Amino acid sequence: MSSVPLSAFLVTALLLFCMGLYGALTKRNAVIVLISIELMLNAVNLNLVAFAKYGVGASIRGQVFSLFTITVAAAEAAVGLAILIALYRNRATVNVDEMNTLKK
Amino acid sequence: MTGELLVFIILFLVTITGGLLMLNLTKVIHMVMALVLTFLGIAGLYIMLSAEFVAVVQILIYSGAITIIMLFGIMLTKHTEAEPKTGWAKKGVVFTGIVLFFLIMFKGIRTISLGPQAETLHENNTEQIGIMLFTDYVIPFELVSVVLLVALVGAVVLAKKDEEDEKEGEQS
Amino acid sequence: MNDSFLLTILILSPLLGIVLLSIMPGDHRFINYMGVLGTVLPLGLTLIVFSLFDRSLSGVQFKEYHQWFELMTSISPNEPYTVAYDLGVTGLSVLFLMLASLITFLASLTALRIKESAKGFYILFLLLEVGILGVFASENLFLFFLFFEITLVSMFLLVGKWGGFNREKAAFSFLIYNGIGSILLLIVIIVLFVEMRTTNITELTMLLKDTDSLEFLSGSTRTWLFVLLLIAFGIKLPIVPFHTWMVRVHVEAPIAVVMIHAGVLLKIGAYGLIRFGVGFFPEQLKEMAVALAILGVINLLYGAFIALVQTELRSVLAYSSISHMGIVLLGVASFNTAGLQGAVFQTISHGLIAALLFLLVGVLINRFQTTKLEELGGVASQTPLFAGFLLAAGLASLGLPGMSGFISEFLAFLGLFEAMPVIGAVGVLGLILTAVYMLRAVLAVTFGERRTLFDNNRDLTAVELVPSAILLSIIIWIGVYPQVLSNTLQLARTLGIGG
Amino acid sequence: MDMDTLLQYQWNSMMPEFTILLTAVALSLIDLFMNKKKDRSLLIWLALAGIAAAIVFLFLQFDDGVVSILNETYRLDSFAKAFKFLMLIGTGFVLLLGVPDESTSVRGEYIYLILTALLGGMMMASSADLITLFVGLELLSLSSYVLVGIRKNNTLANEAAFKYVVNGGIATAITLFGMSYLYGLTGETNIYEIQGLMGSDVVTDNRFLAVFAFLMIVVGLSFKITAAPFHMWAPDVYQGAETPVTAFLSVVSKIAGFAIMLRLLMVPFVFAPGTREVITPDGVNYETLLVSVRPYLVLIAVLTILIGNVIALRQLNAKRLFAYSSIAHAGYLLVPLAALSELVFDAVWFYLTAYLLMNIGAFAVIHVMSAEEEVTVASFAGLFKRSPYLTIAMSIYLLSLAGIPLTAGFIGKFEIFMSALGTEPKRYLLVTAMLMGTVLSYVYYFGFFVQMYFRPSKHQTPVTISNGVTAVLAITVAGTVLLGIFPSVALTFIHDHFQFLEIFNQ
Amino acid sequence: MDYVFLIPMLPLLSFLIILFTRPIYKKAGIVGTLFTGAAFLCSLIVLFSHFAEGNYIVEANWFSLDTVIITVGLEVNPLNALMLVIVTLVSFLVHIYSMGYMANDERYATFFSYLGLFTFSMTGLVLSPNLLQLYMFWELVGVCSFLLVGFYFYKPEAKAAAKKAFIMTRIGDIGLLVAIFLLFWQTGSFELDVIFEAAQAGDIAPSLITLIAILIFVGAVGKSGQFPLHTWLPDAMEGPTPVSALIHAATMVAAGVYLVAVTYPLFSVSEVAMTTVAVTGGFTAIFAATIALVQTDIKRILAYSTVSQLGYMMLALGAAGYTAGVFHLTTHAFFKALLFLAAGSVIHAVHEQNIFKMGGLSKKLPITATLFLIASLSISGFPLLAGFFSKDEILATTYGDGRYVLFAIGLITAFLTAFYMFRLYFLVFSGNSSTEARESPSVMLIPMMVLGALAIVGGYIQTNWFGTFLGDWLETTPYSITFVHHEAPFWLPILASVLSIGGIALAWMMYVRKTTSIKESNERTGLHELLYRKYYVDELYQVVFVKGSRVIAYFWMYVDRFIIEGGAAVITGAVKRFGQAGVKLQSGQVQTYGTVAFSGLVLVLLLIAVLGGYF
Repeated sequence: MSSVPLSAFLVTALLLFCMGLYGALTKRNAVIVLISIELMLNAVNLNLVAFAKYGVGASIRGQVFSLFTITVAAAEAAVGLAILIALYRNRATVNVDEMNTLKK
Repeated sequence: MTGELLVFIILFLVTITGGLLMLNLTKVIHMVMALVLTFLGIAGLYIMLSAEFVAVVQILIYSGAITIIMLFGIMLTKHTEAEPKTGWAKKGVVFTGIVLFFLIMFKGIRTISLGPQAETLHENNTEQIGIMLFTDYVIPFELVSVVLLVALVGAVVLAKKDEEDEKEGEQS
Repeated sequence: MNDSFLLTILILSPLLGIVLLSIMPGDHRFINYMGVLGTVLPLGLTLIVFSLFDRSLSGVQFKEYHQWFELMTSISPNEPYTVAYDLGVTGLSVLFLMLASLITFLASLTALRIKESAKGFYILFLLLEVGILGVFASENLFLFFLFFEITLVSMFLLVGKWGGFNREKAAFSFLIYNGIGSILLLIVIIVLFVEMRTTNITELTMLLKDTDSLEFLSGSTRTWLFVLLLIAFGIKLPIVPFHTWMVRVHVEAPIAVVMIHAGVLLKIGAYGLIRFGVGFFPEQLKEMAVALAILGVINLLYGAFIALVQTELRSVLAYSSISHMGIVLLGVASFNTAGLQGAVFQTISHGLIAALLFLLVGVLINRFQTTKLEELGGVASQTPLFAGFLLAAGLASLGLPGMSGFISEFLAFLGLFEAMPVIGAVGVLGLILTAVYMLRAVLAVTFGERRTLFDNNRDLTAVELVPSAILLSIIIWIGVYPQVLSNTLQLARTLGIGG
Repeated sequence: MDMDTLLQYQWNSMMPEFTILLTAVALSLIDLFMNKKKDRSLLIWLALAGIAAAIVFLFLQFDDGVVSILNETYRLDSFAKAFKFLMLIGTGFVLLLGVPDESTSVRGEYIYLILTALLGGMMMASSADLITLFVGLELLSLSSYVLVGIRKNNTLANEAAFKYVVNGGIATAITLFGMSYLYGLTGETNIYEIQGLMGSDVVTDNRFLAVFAFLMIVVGLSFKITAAPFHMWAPDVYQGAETPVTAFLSVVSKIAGFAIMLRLLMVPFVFAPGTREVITPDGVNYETLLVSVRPYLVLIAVLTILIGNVIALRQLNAKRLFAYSSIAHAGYLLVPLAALSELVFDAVWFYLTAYLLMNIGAFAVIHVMSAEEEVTVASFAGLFKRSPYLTIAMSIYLLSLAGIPLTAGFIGKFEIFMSALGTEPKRYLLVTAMLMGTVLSYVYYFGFFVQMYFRPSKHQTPVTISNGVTAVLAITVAGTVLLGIFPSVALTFIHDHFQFLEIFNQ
Repeated sequence: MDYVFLIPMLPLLSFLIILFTRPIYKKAGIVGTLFTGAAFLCSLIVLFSHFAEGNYIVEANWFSLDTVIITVGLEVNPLNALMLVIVTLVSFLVHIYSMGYMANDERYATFFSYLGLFTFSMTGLVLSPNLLQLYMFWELVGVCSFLLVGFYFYKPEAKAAAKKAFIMTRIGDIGLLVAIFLLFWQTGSFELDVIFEAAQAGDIAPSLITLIAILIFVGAVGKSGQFPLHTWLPDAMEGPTPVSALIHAATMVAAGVYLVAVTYPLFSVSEVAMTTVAVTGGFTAIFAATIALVQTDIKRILAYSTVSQLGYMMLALGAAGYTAGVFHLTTHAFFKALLFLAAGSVIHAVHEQNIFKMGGLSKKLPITATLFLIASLSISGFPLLAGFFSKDEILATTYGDGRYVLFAIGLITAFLTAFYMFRLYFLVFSGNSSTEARESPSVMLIPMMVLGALAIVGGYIQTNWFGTFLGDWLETTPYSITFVHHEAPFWLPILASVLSIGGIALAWMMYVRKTTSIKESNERTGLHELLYRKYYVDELYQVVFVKGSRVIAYFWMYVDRFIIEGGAAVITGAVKRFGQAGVKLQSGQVQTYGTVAFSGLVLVLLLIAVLGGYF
């Protein structure tokens, strides 16, 4: 029996998730917004891996799931950044606040 | 205090510090670097959770690939620019919401215990994953390749500078 | 089950006109005449239906039944909800059919004046007729609703394109209010459908009468359904305070459309209230009779009082319609043979009278370019025939004996006095007010000093005279020999009430 | 697992997916090696051929019964088929919209990204495993992000794509977070396994966590189906994207979202414990999770209907207006779910069919109009004088969207009303919201009529319509009217081929 | 008697023929006269056959109301046989007269068609055996009156008068209508005999009968111009004078009296109703007479006189004097029609209606003057003329019924009547003439002569000296009415004669001898002004009812505009506001979107946690 309980990992993940979310919702730099989202996905992964070890009928599935998540997250980061670069090329800004021409 | 717990606390602190630094630093580059810390901390936690393979992948992809991509992103855009300040009101709303969310979830997981831990995870961890991937999860595995293809194509299409570079109309 | 396809043919007969019109080039000089011809066919067919209608039989005639579609739930696929294409007429609906095709025909004549996009106008006009005929020939709530919505759309376009200065606002008012009404109606239909698994009107009437059905629809649900129906048709009728749209439409819409609107469309409200309100929920109606009667009196007096101070003839007539529809409510509320019969008579009678009045208003606009009362006066000297008709129509409207308005008001109040004498006593004040505002308006146009402004105006032309004369003679015919209506109506049989 | 085991699975059940995948890959290769200057319309026809082939394969599977392979990660049941069918048709229309004419061109990437997005959607419909589901979802999402931003020189498109990525990313993260708890509480990723485990003591003890997990998953999916308050990205993205892409997002993507939402609601959570205790003869028990969260689903549905319709009233840009309109329609579609009606599958499927036809049609009209200028509501002024047939088509879509009888939209709405009123107790709140929403929607839908028929036009020339769009218009108009007049075509089709209840079979 | 139906049909035919045949436009008078004359002949025959055959009734189904069959029919009984003769006779005479009087009017034919319609309606009214039918014709005569009053439609006064006539009578009609409703639900029938049977069998509660009777009387008040609904009748003089003679003197206005007489069995069971009738009648009689004292318009004086005389009849009916009332109705028809026709003749000659601008016309218009004198004497109750007998009968009845106050009022009214009639006569005909005038053509004079003869001899059908033919005959009515015939006290005829002659004498002194110098017409003060202004009743009505209803109307109009439409506007505004707020929230900021979405999630989580008992 491990001396570190499941909930410790879960709380860590929750904290990371919250920080990621906070970053995604408040940071002005678009790159940071994207990377905050990655942080949230990391929190998910941590959850999955923790559950894989300590969860009900613990199994390797959680780890597999997290691998998929990581892969997809990477893809998402790439696409997000590509979009950002295209945007930057046209607008010369990465400030999220200035991306508000679409509203009416 | 067992050694395991000590390791956990250190990793926990590394992880959270990285996150907090990311949120509070002003320079964009520094933020990304702070996050590397977090990613590494998480990798450490994975090892604690008998997920060696995932930990390695984590270091490779996050601390490696994604961070590099992001740094490229920052370099390609205005990298010197410091993060502008966000209005307090907005921050306040977001912060309150997140605190509430945290509290609600925290209560649910604070004392959670779901049964005995899996003992065999660390044995041939990579093999187990491999077997799983090629039995149950063949379809998503293959599908992920399509996802990556799409990401590849997308990134190329979007980020590449067109030769003809004809500016389309501003209107949709 | 199927006697013939007569009703289908009747309902779809205006489509022939639509098709012919759409293949005619838009600038053809016979477009308007084609449009009028398009309404002749349905009129003829209605006359056939009307004369073939066997007045000695009870129940629904010319029944047509085809299963249309079934709605199956995945959970219990063996109990489908069946929607049928289900036509038929009762004594009540055959009268309304007659009214509808007659007034549509006459209105199409007045539309001969329309120059701008006449083709589109007549196409929509005929579409409107499809809707109206369908509403009255439906033996099925689903179909009823379908045709109801057709009238909604075509009216919106007719008012919005060919109306007066504020036409778009009027069109939207119409749309919103009637849209609300139609959806409330839809809700009622669906509740009945899911509970009773049928939308056939006669079947529903029977089922709802059966006390066993209480287990499907509790008393309070029925009350709610009745209230919804009341609002749905109350908007159409209209019941105060849901009337503002109707005043706008009366004032803004082109005359041919107002004729149909005042003459037939508002009557859908009365028809629905009588056929469904009375037919489906007699107990609820009885419970709420007093409230309904009070609403009726409010309508009657409210409309009358406001009509008293309007300065524009069309507004007067609009509020007059509200007032007259109050009498329909009173008749329904009294819930006895006299009252209900009065309500039906009033509906039909007002349909004819309102159509006549608006026909004449159309002439007025054509000749004098105004309907403002203070700008008119003394037209009797130049256009005596017109003035005579206007006066006659006004007198009919205020319920002069010998004209249809009298017998309907008489019956409605007769019924009301049995059920609720006190409300009746308040209500009769409305009859005095009707006389006051009607005479005020009509005399302001016809009597008094002649305005030299309008010299050399032609009296009624043949194309105006004929419809006016037809309408007036029917009004008088009904007034002198009301049995012509009650014979066909067979109210007790139609609604299954009164023994 | 060796090759034999691998081959013993009924891989043919994935034929439609394989077809789409192969077509997409083939197209990407052809595009790569094709002369840059060459017209890409050939690719569209190839893609359409692929879709046609996929539809044929799908048809061949129609009466197969439930097939599930690879330990239930992939599942082909009637439910999946029904929704795949719609997605294939919808994508076909979207591709047709993109067929270029003399003056326009099309990018190769556009074509195969649409196909990959479709593939993602189809996988979602068929997935019985959270991982498959997630990967499918992401395939759809990523393809859509790229599609939205594909006009990379258009700032609006860039911005739209970026917004989409950020919001989509957050939504994905939240969904995943929820899924991670779901996995944690059951130790399974297969939703049918999860269903069985939901009654366990662990879940009962942590039932709130299960509810939260559920809600977080719902949030992610609400984002896909543009339900309030997770809808706000939609107007911006719809406006910024190319019109065919908008059509894709508002139709195919939404269908996929509803497919997965229905499956998740009905399968894993159907027996899960809810928050409230109920006393049963067997002792204290819990009401089911669905019953517990129903009020919140109702809330979401009501908000979606009202917000969509109310804000649509204020829109001037046609695409934005239709974005809000499609939000409102998502609200209508949520009604049967929130009512937990027994009509839920039938009502949602039929309404999606109707919605597909009328919404694609409407976007097709906007698409042709957008050749000239930014399409505002006022751009429709006098359209009847310019292009009468186009106007009549648009009128039919509008009537259908407004739910006027004789159109498919009416029958759909009728079923939705039935679903809300056919339950016990009757869902009056939902009905009231539908009522208000419908009446409000009359205002802006009929506002188009005012423009098209009543107002004078700025231009005199007819709108030019490409052949592909003409085909779309013809088919959607015919479909809208046909399903309005003879709904039994679709209704018996569902009945004969789609036993939605299969979704519950293990 | 099966040709009774011809009596209404002939005038109807005349109406229709004139209405639809423009070619014979100029012959309209002749057509109308012929048809009406034929109707008159029929009436006479009917009257005489009634002596031989008794009552007659024929009915046909008209309309079915569930199980109740509503019929239409024709009934002849003494009362309506008499009325028929009066109506057709006066109508016939007026037709003849009008051929002269209206000869130069461009709407000559229209006029005759209206007359035909009126005659049809009036005879139909009289012949009705049931209340519904009666009511229908009752309204129809009202319309004819309206049309004829407004015949000179281009005159604003005529327009106003027509409107007033219609509306005021309609107010009364509503009373009648309500009475009919109540009766129907009490007895299940509109048939008069069924109703009377029920009433007298005590099937209807006494209080209800009183109410019904009073409501019927309200109808009569409206039609007969009784106080307080009298104001329309003087204004109705805007119509052509023959119309005034026919409708507003002899026939239609008497319909109110007729109505009370027809429904007498109802009244006779209710003392309260009887008293109401008597008091209203008595009051109206003196009230109108006082107004007539100071009016200057020849026709208005006659109009107020009519009101007063109708009040007399009501007084008689209310005092149980069925015969007396009907008798006075008959004689009044003759002399008042004559008065109007003669006045018409004067107006025709001088084109002037103000009596102070006339004078000395007896020389220019000798025949007219003579006939006018006869009629004046008759109405004043000059001994041995028609009015004398009928008025005596009324006074006797009132006295005999013990209504002494009303009796006194009757006496005073008789005196006043004599005075104002002769004030009129002397001012118009005596003295020296200054105006040009020619005697009317014989087509106008002959009908007047006929009426003159009747005004002289008409009273002899009911006298205490020769026999009470009328009373005896009326008693053969099918309904059981208690006929009370009071023998007049011997002094009554003498007193009445004295008062009548006294009135004439006073008028003679004031206006011919001018012994008492009263200057009229310019400065009026006090009582005189009050009377001249007709007790300000019109002004009062103007303020209370016309203004009052307009105030209510405006109130509702503002409710309509501001509350109802405003309410709708508030709702639309609210929706717009919400839309605006939504648009504002849609700021284009991607993070706002995320925040809103996330807040939504948190809110739901919070709700479920709090409501579910998580915390």
